[in-house]
Amino acid sequence: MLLDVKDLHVSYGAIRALRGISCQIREGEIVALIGANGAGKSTTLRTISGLIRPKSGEITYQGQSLIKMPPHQIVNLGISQVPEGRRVFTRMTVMENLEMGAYTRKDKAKVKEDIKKIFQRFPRLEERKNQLAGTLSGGEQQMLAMGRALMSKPKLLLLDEPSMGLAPMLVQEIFAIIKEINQAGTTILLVEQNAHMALSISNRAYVLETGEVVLSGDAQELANNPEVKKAYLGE
Amino acid sequence: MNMDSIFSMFLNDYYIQVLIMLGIYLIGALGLNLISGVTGQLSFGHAAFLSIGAYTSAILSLRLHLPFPMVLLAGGFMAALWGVLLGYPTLRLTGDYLGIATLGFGEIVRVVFLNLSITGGALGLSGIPRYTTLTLVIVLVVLTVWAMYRLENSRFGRALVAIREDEIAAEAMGVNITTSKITAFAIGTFLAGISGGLYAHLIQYLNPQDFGFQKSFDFLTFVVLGGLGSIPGVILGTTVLTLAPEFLRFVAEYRMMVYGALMVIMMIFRPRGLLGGVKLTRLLSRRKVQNTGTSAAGGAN
Amino acid sequence: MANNILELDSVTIRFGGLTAVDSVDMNIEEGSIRALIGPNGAGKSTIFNLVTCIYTPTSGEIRFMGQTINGLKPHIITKMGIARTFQNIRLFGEMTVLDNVKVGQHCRTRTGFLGAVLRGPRVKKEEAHITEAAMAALELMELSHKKDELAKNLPYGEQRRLEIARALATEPKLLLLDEPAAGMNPQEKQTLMKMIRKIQEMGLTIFLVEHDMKFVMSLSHRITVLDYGKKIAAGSPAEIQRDPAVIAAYLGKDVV
Amino acid sequence: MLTQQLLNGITLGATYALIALGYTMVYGIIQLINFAHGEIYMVGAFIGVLMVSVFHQGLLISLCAAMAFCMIMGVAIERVAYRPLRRSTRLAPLISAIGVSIFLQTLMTKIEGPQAVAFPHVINDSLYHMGAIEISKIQLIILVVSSLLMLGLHFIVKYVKIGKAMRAASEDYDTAALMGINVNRVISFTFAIGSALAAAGGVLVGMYFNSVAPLMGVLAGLKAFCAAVLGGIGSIPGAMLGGLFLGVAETLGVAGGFDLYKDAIAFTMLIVVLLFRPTGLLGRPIQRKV
Amino acid sequence: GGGGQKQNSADSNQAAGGGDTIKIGFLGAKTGEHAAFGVETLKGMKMAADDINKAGGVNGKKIEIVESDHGSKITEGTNVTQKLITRDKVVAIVGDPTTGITKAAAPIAQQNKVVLLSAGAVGTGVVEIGDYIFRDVLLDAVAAPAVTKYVNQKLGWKKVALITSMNNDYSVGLSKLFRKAVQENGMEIVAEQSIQDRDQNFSAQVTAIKDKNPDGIIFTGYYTEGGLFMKEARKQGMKAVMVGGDGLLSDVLMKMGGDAVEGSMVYCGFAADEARANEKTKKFIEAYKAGNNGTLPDMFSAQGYDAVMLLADAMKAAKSEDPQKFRVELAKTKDWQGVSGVITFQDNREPLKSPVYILTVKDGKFQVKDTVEVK
Ligand SMILES: Nc1ncnc2c1ncn2[C@@H]1O[C@H](COP(=O)(O)OP(=O)(O)OP(=O)(O)O)[C@@H](O)[C@H]1O
Ligand SMILES: Nc1ncnc2c1ncn2[C@@H]1O[C@H](COP(=O)(O)OP(=O)(O)OP(=O)(O)O)[C@@H](O)[C@H]1O
Ligand SMILES: [Mg+2]
Ligand SMILES: [Mg+2]
Repeated sequence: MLLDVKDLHVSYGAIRALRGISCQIREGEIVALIGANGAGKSTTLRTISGLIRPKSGEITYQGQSLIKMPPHQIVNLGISQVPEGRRVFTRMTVMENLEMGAYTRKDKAKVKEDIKKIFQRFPRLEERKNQLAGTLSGGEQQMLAMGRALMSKPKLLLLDEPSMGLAPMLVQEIFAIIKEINQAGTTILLVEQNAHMALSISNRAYVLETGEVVLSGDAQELANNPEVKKAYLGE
Repeated sequence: MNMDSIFSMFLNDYYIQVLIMLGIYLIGALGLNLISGVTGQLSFGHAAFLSIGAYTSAILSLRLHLPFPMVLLAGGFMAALWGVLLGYPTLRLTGDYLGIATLGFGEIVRVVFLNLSITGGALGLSGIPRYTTLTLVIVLVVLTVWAMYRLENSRFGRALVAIREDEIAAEAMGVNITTSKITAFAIGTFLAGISGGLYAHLIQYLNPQDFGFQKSFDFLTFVVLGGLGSIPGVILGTTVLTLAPEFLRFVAEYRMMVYGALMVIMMIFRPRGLLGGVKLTRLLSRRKVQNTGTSAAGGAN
Repeated sequence: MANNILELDSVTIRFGGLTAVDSVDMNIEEGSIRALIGPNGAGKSTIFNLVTCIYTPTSGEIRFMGQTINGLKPHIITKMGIARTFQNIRLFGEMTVLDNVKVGQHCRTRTGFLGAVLRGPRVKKEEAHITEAAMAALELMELSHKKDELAKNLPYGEQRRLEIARALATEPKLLLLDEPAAGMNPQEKQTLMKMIRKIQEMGLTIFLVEHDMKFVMSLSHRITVLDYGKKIAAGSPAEIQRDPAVIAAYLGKDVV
Repeated sequence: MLTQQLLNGITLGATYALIALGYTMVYGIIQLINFAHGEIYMVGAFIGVLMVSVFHQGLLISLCAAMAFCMIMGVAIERVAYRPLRRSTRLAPLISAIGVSIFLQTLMTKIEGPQAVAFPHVINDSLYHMGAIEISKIQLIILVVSSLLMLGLHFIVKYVKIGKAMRAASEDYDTAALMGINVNRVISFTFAIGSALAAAGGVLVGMYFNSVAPLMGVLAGLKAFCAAVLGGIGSIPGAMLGGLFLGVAETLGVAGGFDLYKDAIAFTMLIVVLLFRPTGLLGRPIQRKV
Repeated sequence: GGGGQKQNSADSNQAAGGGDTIKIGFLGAKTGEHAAFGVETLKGMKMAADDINKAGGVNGKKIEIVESDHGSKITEGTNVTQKLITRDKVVAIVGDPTTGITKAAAPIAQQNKVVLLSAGAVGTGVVEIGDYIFRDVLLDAVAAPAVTKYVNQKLGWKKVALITSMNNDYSVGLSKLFRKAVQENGMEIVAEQSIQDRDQNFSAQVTAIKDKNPDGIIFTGYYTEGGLFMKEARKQGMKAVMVGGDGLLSDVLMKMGGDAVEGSMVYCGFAADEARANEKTKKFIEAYKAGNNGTLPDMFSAQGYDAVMLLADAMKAAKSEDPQKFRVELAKTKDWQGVSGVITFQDNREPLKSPVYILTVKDGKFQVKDTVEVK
C-alpha cells in the first residue's frame, strides 16, 4: 500500500466537506476520483498534500503518517500535485516556473534535461518560455502546471482536473502522458470531470458524493455501472 | 441649545468632551470606511483631509465670522475638492501605490500648512470659537450612519463594493470605475472635512503637527480593527480605540505600550476586525437571511 | 438575411513580438449562436478582450451594431449591450449571489449617491426593478435558491452559472461566454446547454468559446476556428468537423 | 560645493537604501508594508550604542551584534504579530505592524528615556580630501559597509535558490509549499535579512549623526519606505536606487533653498514618479490579462 | 460668539475646596515627542509639593499633584485638561510645557475658571486667552533683543546666520524675534536655513551657510538638533559659535555636540550653576541632583518647581484655594524669588524675569558668562 487514507473528516468552518473518506492506492496504480461539483475531490487532494488539516482521520504514505506534516516535507517524500485552477506563478516566466517544480532536486544537470523533455511534450511552452506565466492563455497555463509537477519526479502524483480548459487534441495527449509516466513508475491519483477518459485509463476508481465515498472498485466495472453512466458519463 | 444642558446634567464635562471627540472621529472614520472599507482604495492620508476641513472652517470663522453650519460645509467641500483633485490622477494607481501617494499627499499638506501664513504656520491657529456641541455631533453622526446605511443597499453602494472585489469584472458589468472611485473619494473626504471642522471648533486650536500621518494611521486602525466595510464595525472600532487611551490612563506610562500590544492581539484574534463582515443591512433583516442561507454543503444533487 | 451584430475587420493585436490575433475577419449574425474554437493559446480569449475593449487592437476595426467600438471604455461597451463571462471566474466573492447579479443592472439604472441617501419614490421603484431583474436572471440560471449566499462559497459549476446570470442582468444584446462548461460534469453541461438555448431564444446573440466539442457542435449555428491568431476555418458544425485543417490543428482524429 | 552636497546626499541615501531594502523584501514576499521596520532600525541603533558604551566594543563587533539582535527580533515579530494573520485581509497585518511599532517606540522611551542619546565615539572625525570634496571617515565607512551589504544581498537573492523561493512564496503560499518550499522558513529568512540591514543602517546613521532616539525610526522609516516605493516596491535594485535618489534629492533640495518644503519635495517627487511610472522606477509594470 | 460658555462647573470647584488636600494637575507628556519636557516639569512639581507639604502645607492642607500623560498629542491634551478639571477637580493646572498644547488647553481652563500656569510655553498668544492663564517663563520677547544687543555690543557680531526649526512653533516664534532684533541692532543675517525637529542630518544646511562666513550662528531650535548642528558645523570646518534660547539648555546639548558646542551661548532665566546660585536655587539643585543620580535640573524642572510654589504662595496670600480668589493674588506677584529667577507678573499677566542669564559651554559644562538686566 503506497497511500492509505482512513476515515478522513475535513471542514471549512461550518461546511463539512469530507465526511469520512477512505481510499487506498497501491504502488504503480492509476486511481481515479470522480464526483459532482463540490463532492470533495479537491479537498481530498489538498488534505493529502498537507494544505488542509483534517479534523480527524489518518493518512499514511509508505507506512508513515502524513497528518501534521507540513506540505513541503510531504513534497520531499515524493508526493506532488497539479492543483485545481492551475496556480502557476504568474509573475515568473515559464522557465522559472518549471525550475520551481524542481526545487527539491539537487541534480542540476538532470533538471536541464527534464526541462527539455517537458518542452518536447508541450512545444507551446517552449515557444513561450520567457513569457510571464500570468499572460499565458488558460490552456497554456494548464500545460505549465502539469509540466511543473512532472519536474519534481514524484513517486505519487496527484492530478486535479488536468484536462480542464485543454483543446481536444491536448486532452488526448494529456491522458497519454499520464499513462506514460505511470508506466515509467509513477503512481497516480487522478481527479477528473471528464470521467469517461479518466475511467478509461485508470485501474480503480472511487465515486464521491457530498464528502463520502458512495461507490468504488475496478475502473472498467464502474464505467459500465448504470448509475455511474447516468450521473457522471452523461449517457 | 437645550439638549446640551440636558446632557450636562447627566454627564460631566470630561465625558462630554470625550464623547464629542468620539463623534468627530466617527464621522471621519465612516468617511475613510467608504474609501478603504467599501471601495477598497487604500488611503494613508485621511488626516490631511481633516486638516483641510479644519483649517478652512477655522479661517472662515476667524476672518469672516460666518455662521457655523456654513463654515462646516465649506470645510467639507474644500476637503472634497482636494479629494477629487488628488483622486483624479492617483486613483489609477493600484492598491498600495495609492496608499503611498495619499501618504505623500498627507505629508505635503502638513508641510504646506506649516509654511503658510494664513494658517499661522508652526505657531498654529488659536482663538477659534467653540461651537461644536454634543447635540450637533450626535445629530451629524446619526445622519452620517443613516446615509452610509442607505448607501450599503443601493445601486451606487453595490458598485463600490464590486470595485473592491474585482475591478475588471466591475468594469465589465458597466460600472464606470473612475467616476465611482472619485465619487467615493469625494464623499469620504467631505466627511473628513466636516469632521475636521468640528474638531477645530472643539479644540479651538489647530497645529499642523496634529495632523501627521500618525493620525491618518489612527483612522485606518479604527476602520480595519472594527471591520473593513462594516458600519457597526467601524463604530465599534472607533469607539474602542478612542476610549482605550482614556481607559488605559491607569497604566500611566505603559499606556501606549499596552495600546500597541492590544492592537496586535485584537488583530490576531479577530483578523477581519471586531465585526468584520457584519453588515448593518443584514443585522436589520436578520431573520430573512437565516431562513434562506442555511444549506451550504448540500449543493450537489 | 439578418443583420450582423458584431463585425471584426482584419483585427490584429500584438504583445511585444507576439501576434496573438492576426488580421481576423468575422461577422456574427444577430440572434445566432456562434462558437469560436481553436487550440490553446490561439487567441480566443484575446478576441473576447478586444470585443469588450479590455485590449485595444493594434490595427483593424471592431463594429457593434454598425458602430465602431475600438478604444472605448469597457463599461461603455457593456452599456451598449455586450456582456461577458470570464475564463478564470471573476465574481465579487464577498457579495451575496443576488448582489452580484444586481451589479449587472448597474448600467441600466441611474441612482447615484444622493438618490441612494434620499431614496425617493423613483429610487425605490428602481431598486425594486433591479431586484426583480436580478431575480429573473437568477431563476433562468437556476440559482435563485442560493441568492443570499456569498458568491465565493458556491461550488465551481454554480459560480460559472452565476457569472452568466450576472452578465444577463446587464440586459445585453450580445453575450460572450468564455469556456462556460469548463469544470462541469456531463450532466451539468447538459443543463447548461439548455439554459444557453433558452437565452438565445430570448433574442440574444451568443458568442462562445469552448473546448468541449460535443457542447460546441450541438449548440452553435456557425463556428469560427482560430490557430496561432489566424482564422483557419469558418462554417457550420458539420463543415468544421470535416475540415482537414481543423482536424489537424485542433480536433485530432478520433474526437466526437 | 555641488559635488560636496552630492556626496552628503549619497551617504544619506545609502542609509535610506539599507532601510528601504528591508521594506522592499518584506513587501515583496508577504505584501506587507512593515511599519515596524523603522523601529527595528531604531532598536539596532540602540544596540550599537549599548555595545560601544557599555561593552566597549569596536565598530565591527557592535555592528554585528546589532544586526544579530535585530535579526532575531525581526523574526520574532513576524512569528508573533504577522504569521497568524497571513491568510487574512491585507490590511490586518498592516494594523498589527502599526501596533508593534507603537509598542516598540514606547518600550524604548521607557527604557532609554525620551531624549536622544549621543552615539559614543568609535571612529575619529578625520577628513580625507579628494580634490574639492571632503569625505569623512564615517562617510567612507557608511558607503563601504552599505555597498558590501547590498552586494551580498543581491548575490543571495539572485544566485541562491532562496531568492526564487521568495518570489514563488510571494505569489502563492500553498502552491509554493507544493513545490517543496518551506514557506515559513523563507519568510523568516526574509525578515532576518531585512532586519539585519535595518540594524546596520541604524548603527551607521547613529554614528554618522551622533545621536540615537526612540522616535528616530518614525521619519527615517517613512522616508525609506518612500524610497522603496520610488524604486519600485519589491525590487531590490529599486530600493537601492530609490534610497540614493531620495537622499540626493533631499540634500540638494535643502541646499537649493527649498528647505522649508524639504519633506514636501520628497513626497511630491514620489507622487510625480508614481503618476508616470505607477509601479516605481524599476517596478515591473502590472500586466492585465483576463 | 458667547455661546457654549457654560458655567456649570463652578459648583464642582467649590466641592474641591472642601477636601483636605489641594489638587494641582500636571498637564504634560510622559511619552511621545515632548516627553522630555513633561517628565522634567513633573519632577520639579513633585519636589515643590514635597517641600510645601513637609513645611506644613498650604492653609493647613497638603498639596497633591495629579498626573496624567497625553502622549504629546493635542487632542489628548484637551481630554486630559477636561479630566483634570471635571473628574479630579484640581484647582490649578501646571502645564503644558509646550505652547501648542497650552493654547488648546487654556480655553478649557478659562471656561471652567481653573488657573492654568504653564511652566514652559514661551510662544505668543498664551496669556491673552484669559485671566486664569499664567506662565512663569522667561519670555523670548524680552530675552532675544537683550541677547542680540549683547552679542553685537560685547562680542562685536555683525553678520549672523539664523537657523530655525520649521516644525517647532517655539523656534519659528523665536526666529521672528531675533530677525527683528538683528535689524534693530543694525546687524545682518547673511544666511538663513531651516531644519526640522528630529532631523539628524544637517550637512546640507551647514554647507550652505559655511561660505557666508557668519560671525555667529543664531540657533532657535532645541538642544538635540543644536548639538548635532554644531557637530556638523565643526566637521565641515566652521569656527563660528552658536547662540540660542533656553530651548538649547540641557546637558544633552553637550552629549550631542561634544567639543563642537564649546563656546556656544544660551540665554535663560534659570542657570543650574551652583557657584552663582542663591541659597534657594542651590538647595533646589542639590535636592534635584540627589534624586536624579547627580544630573543637573533643567529649566523645565526649575520652572515646574516654581509654578507650584507660585500657586501655593498665591493661595496662602488669598487664604483660599478657590481659583477665583487666588488667581487675583497670583496676578499680583511681584519680585518673587524662585529657583528659576525673580518673577513679576505684569498687568497683562506676562511674566518679567530678570536678569537674563547668558550661559556658555565651557569644558563641557554650562557656565554663566554674563547677566543682562531687563526692564
Ligand atoms: N475554501 C473553502 N471555504 C469554504 N468552503 C469550501 C472551500 N473550499 C471548498 N469548499 C466547499 O467544500 C466542498 C467540497 O469542495 P471541493 O472543492 O473539494 O469539491 P470538488 O469535488 O473538488 O468540486 P469541483 O468539481 O467543483 O472542483 C464544497 O461544498 C465547497 O463549496
Ligand atoms: N498580455 C499578454 N502578454 C503577452 N502575451 C499574451 C498576453 N495575452 C495573451 N497572450 C498570448 O496570446 C496568446 C493567445 O492567448 P489567449 O488567452 O487569447 O488564448 P486562448 O485562445 O484563449 O487559449 P485557451 O484556450 O488556452 O484559453 C497566447 O499564446 C498568450 O500567451
Ligand atoms: Mg475540485
Ligand atoms: Mg482562453
